[in-house]
Amino acid sequence: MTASTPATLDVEDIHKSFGGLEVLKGISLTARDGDVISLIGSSGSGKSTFLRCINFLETPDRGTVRLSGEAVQVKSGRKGAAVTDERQLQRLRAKLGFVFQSFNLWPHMTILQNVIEAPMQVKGLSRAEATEMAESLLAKVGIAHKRHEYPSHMSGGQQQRAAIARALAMEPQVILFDEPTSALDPELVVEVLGVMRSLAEEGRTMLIVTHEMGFARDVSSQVVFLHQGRIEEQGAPEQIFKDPTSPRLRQFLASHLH
Amino acid sequence: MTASTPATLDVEDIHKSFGGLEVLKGISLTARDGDVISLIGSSGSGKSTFLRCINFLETPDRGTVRLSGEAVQVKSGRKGAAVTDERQLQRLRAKLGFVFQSFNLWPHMTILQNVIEAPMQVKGLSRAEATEMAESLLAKVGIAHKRHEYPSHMSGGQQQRAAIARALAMEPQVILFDEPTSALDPELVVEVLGVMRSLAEEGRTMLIVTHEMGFARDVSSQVVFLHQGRIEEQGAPEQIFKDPTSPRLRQFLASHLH
Amino acid sequence: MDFSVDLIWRSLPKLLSGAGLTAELIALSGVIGFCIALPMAVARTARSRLLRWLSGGYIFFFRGTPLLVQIFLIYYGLSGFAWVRENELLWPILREAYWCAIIAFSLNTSAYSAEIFRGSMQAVPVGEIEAGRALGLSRWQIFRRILWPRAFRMGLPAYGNEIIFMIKSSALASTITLMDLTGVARALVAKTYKPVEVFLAAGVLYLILIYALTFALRVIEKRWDIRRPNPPVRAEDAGPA
Amino acid sequence: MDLHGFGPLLLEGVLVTVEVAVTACAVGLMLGLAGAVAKLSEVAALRWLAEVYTTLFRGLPEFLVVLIVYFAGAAVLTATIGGGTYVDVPPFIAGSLALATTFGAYATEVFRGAIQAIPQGHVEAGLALGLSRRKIFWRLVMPQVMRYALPGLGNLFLVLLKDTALVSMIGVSDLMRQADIARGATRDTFTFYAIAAVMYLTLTAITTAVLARLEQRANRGVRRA
Amino acid sequence: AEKVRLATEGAFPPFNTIDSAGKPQGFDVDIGLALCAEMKVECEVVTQDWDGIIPGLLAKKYDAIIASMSITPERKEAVAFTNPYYSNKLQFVAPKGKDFTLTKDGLKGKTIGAQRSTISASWMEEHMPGVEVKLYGTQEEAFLDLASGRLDLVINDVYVTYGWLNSDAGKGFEFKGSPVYDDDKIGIALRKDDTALRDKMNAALEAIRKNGTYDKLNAKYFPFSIY
Ligand SMILES: Nc1ncnc2c1ncn2[C@@H]1O[C@H](COP(=O)(O)OP(=O)(O)OP(=O)(O)O)[C@@H](O)[C@H]1O
Ligand SMILES: Nc1ncnc2c1ncn2[C@@H]1O[C@H](COP(=O)(O)OP(=O)(O)OP(=O)(O)O)[C@@H](O)[C@H]1O
Ligand SMILES: [Mg+2]
Ligand SMILES: [Mg+2]
Repeated sequence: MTASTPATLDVEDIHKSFGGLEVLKGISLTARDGDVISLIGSSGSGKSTFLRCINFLETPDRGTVRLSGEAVQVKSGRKGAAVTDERQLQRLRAKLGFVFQSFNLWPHMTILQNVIEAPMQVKGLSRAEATEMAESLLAKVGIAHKRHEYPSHMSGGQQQRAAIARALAMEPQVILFDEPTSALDPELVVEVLGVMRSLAEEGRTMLIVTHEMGFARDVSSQVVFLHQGRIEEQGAPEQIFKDPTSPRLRQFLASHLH
Repeated sequence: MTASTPATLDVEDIHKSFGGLEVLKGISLTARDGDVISLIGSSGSGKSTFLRCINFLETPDRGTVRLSGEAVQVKSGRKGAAVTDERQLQRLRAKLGFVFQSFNLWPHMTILQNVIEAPMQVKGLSRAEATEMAESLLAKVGIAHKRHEYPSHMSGGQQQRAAIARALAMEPQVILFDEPTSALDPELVVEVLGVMRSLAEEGRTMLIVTHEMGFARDVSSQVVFLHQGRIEEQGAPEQIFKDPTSPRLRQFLASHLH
Repeated sequence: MDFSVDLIWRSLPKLLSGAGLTAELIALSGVIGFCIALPMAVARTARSRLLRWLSGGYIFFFRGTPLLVQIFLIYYGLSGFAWVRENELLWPILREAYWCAIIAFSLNTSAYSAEIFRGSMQAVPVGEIEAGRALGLSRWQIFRRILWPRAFRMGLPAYGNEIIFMIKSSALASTITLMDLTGVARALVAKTYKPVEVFLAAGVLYLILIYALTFALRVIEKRWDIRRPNPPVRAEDAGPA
Repeated sequence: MDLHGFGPLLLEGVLVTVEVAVTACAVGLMLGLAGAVAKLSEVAALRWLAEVYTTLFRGLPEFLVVLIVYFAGAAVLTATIGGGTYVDVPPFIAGSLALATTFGAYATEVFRGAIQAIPQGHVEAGLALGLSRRKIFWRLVMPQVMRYALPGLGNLFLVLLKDTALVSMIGVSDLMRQADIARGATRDTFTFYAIAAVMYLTLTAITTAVLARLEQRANRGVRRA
Repeated sequence: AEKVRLATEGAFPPFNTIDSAGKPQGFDVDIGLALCAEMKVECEVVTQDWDGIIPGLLAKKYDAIIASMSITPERKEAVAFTNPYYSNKLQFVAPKGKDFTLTKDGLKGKTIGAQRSTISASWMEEHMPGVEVKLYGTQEEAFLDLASGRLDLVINDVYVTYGWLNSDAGKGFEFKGSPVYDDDKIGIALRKDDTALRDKMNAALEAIRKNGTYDKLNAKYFPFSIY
């Protein structure tokens, strides 16, 4: 997290509107190798939209996303912005892991198949290679014994851990998490947070949207507070949680810490 | 709540099993005129089943339900217990209001039509009489202006208040509530609890399954704690909440009061 | 073969008279079919195993065989039995191709409709039924005022499709001498030897008939849409037809 | 029962009926899939084309479609690809094609609904992993489409099975026509139509059983409510 | 040489039927095959619904129709015919013991059956307008309805009716009156531009008349000459 580390992910001045509603009003963020950045903010502040703009699940209206120096090419058309080079985008996405709130495992494939799909199809790994890697990842997140189950036969926490393994299988440079625990029952939250914590300790670069303030405080190298489509405050977790400057952030923390 | 008041609702030794699972293991309860009894207990303890047995939405395997001294006739058959006199049951049900967790308003009728349906069909009131009464009830629960709306256009809290008006329109001797607020967003809970509170103050006889401990403490004349199909403890709210005897109840309260 | 647009125009008046008979056949068998479908659907969900079994068999037969076979069985098949021809009640009806078509269409559509209504009755949330029970409504009142009106509205789109299917299959009436739209078209082909033109013209009329019905159904569905903001009609007259 | 030696003929008819149904179904599935993709396409012309197709063929009696394809098909083919020589459309092909066209129009709607029923998140998960749109369609969407579409397609197939009776009008020797021939030769109307009915019922029952198996397979990994 | 495809209907015994092996049979078919043998061309006989039989010829589904088709001015507008290969009459048939006045007025209120697109049907339309005629896809169906009592009379080719009267089903029925039309010439229909085939067929017909083949076939079906 020193200035000398090259910026792994560099997001600059992202704008995004839906219809008339301007959801993101210019957001910039830099994540260096090993950074764990937590995004917090009240519902509707644009956290998910920002995350989805980073890997172009939403195309930003304006702004650049650069991964290891390479920027995604965007042109503005009549119907809004569009990506010019679909292949370049696929290549970038392959390097950006994404973990969804609702897991989004593919229900017609077993857990193992879910995990090996992208390495085989995108990276061209052989089935044996992909399976070997997948099994070690599944072991790591603690569900190796479930690899031949279908997602619907697993608990939410297990499904989310499988989704994390699926993202890891692409050996991404940065992993984006969008409220990975908020669809889970309280008991199951713990297991997923545990997996994420160990990823952070390994030194993975992560961007996490979360409502779990305790987790954000413990794990992050940096906390970003979004408010109405802008970064309202940003800093080290000690500063953000102990000594917030903005009255908005203070109010937000008051209602989220008990 | 003195012993001299006649028992309005008298439930004796209710047993109920589903398949092999014995959900109710002999529950007895007496509600006198003006009693407000809260039923609390953890999930799966049989609260809903007990309430549904009282008005025979589930037929109890054993036990009697007496309303103002009249008992529902049940015979045991090959396929389990069955009510012998369908008409007597209808008559009793008409005197027992029931408010569901999920409102169960009829979506093809306006709110007014929902409320006047049973008084017209069961009690034989004229449309004009029923409408007059319905309008005053809807005013009482604060949704008179919504009477020509369909349920799907109203918020959950408004729907639940309409459901309460629908139950009240039959002028029931006892009203049974099954977690009437647990399907509502936190802001909406308040409106429904408000309506229920004013009913309690009017001196209505009510039996309430609820997870709202604060409300139970304020409103009830008696609190019953169910555990694994049995009454584990029962008493005045002060005693139950301040000075619980059973360790089970103590544990339950610890996790439900914050 | 050269294509004659002129012929299409000249055939239209005759085809229109055939379309009249087609409409009549559908209307009548639609009503009769509906009246059979309702008790059939109820019987499918009845407690009595015998009722369930009987209605199940009925539905299986009429959904499992081609309408063409059913028409021939009723029209040519039954008339092959002397006792049918000698029966003073049956024969006056069964000797008429018109009534045979009505019977075949009614039975056929009733089987399909019964399945639709059974499905939509089972889709009514059980809580709405329980709410009725808890208020002391009788089983019949619950059926008439809650279960059926709800089920009918839910089943309406599928039922509308069924009526459209019926319009299309009514073309088979022409196989038993009826001069419906297709019957007239076939007679015209017999004179002109120009099947493409005549059948195209008939096809256009079928399309018009079907889209008129589709439009009417949309209007009804809208009228009954329980999500609409403010009812333009008082809902007590929105019961099933 | 005395079949006057027409038993084998009827069985042959059953075979033809199945052949027509399977051919029409196979072609119709392709038409339906193409139609659904067109309907969901970003190209307005494709959407419009698919709309005209479904509107037309869901509104025309199958009966007329069969006759029109049979009579107009050869003329159109001769005029377009024949280059002067006559191109015939054999009855079997014309009949199967006509039924396939109708089947395809309905299948278009079934497929469209099924594709739209798949949670967008499953597609997004694929995108996020860098899978191409083609791969997402064939490997993630299609396998699930079958699960959502099978009940609807099953119904269509049952309807198709019975509509095959219509090809008897253009001289295809299917079950219905064989029953007709046998009836004509033996003058035993009721027996032969009743036998035909039983055979159609048997086909329906077999189809239903096969469909149940297929649905079970398509639903592997999915918990049932 | 090229294969010639002959179409017949298959529901018009004894002229054309389909046997239990699914093969077309009958007088028409036999004549057709005899002609082909005489012309030394390979032939194939296909069956086709009566309603579509002329459209099918025009659409080149086959090259000739040999299906007891009457030569009429209306048909001549659409197709060409060979010389007649047999002659026919039209006659009413009805249950034994019932009497009818076979005139336009006498048949008012009666129901007459005829096969659609036949000379019988057009004769009724021309000579007895206003009498109710029911049209059937096949002659068989018209007879079925006569037997069931839905029809009072059927008008049809005499030889076919003759065959039916001699079968079990036709017991109890008889011809009524005398033939109403006796100049019904039956020919083979061809496309108008196909003159070569027509000339060959006419020559072949001439030949089998002369060499006795025709008479043999005639005798196989009828004890009297139908030429
Ligand atoms: N596809 C869309 N179309 C229209 N509006 C959208 C769309 N996606 C998001 N929005 C709107 O953008 C705003 C920000 O949404 P976003 O999901 O980014 O918020 P969030 O911070 O993730 O909230 P939460 O904590 O509830 O997930 C909201 O007002 C939302 O309604
Ligand atoms: N119709 C039924 N068939 C089978 N089991 C049932 C049925 N209804 C309830 N049960 C079972 O009976 C037990 C008690 O259920 P009940 O709904 O009465 O609990 P509860 O106390 O109301 O719980 P909650 O607070 O979650 O509503 C549960 O284990 C439940 O699974
Ligand atoms: Mg979000
Ligand atoms: Mg409950």
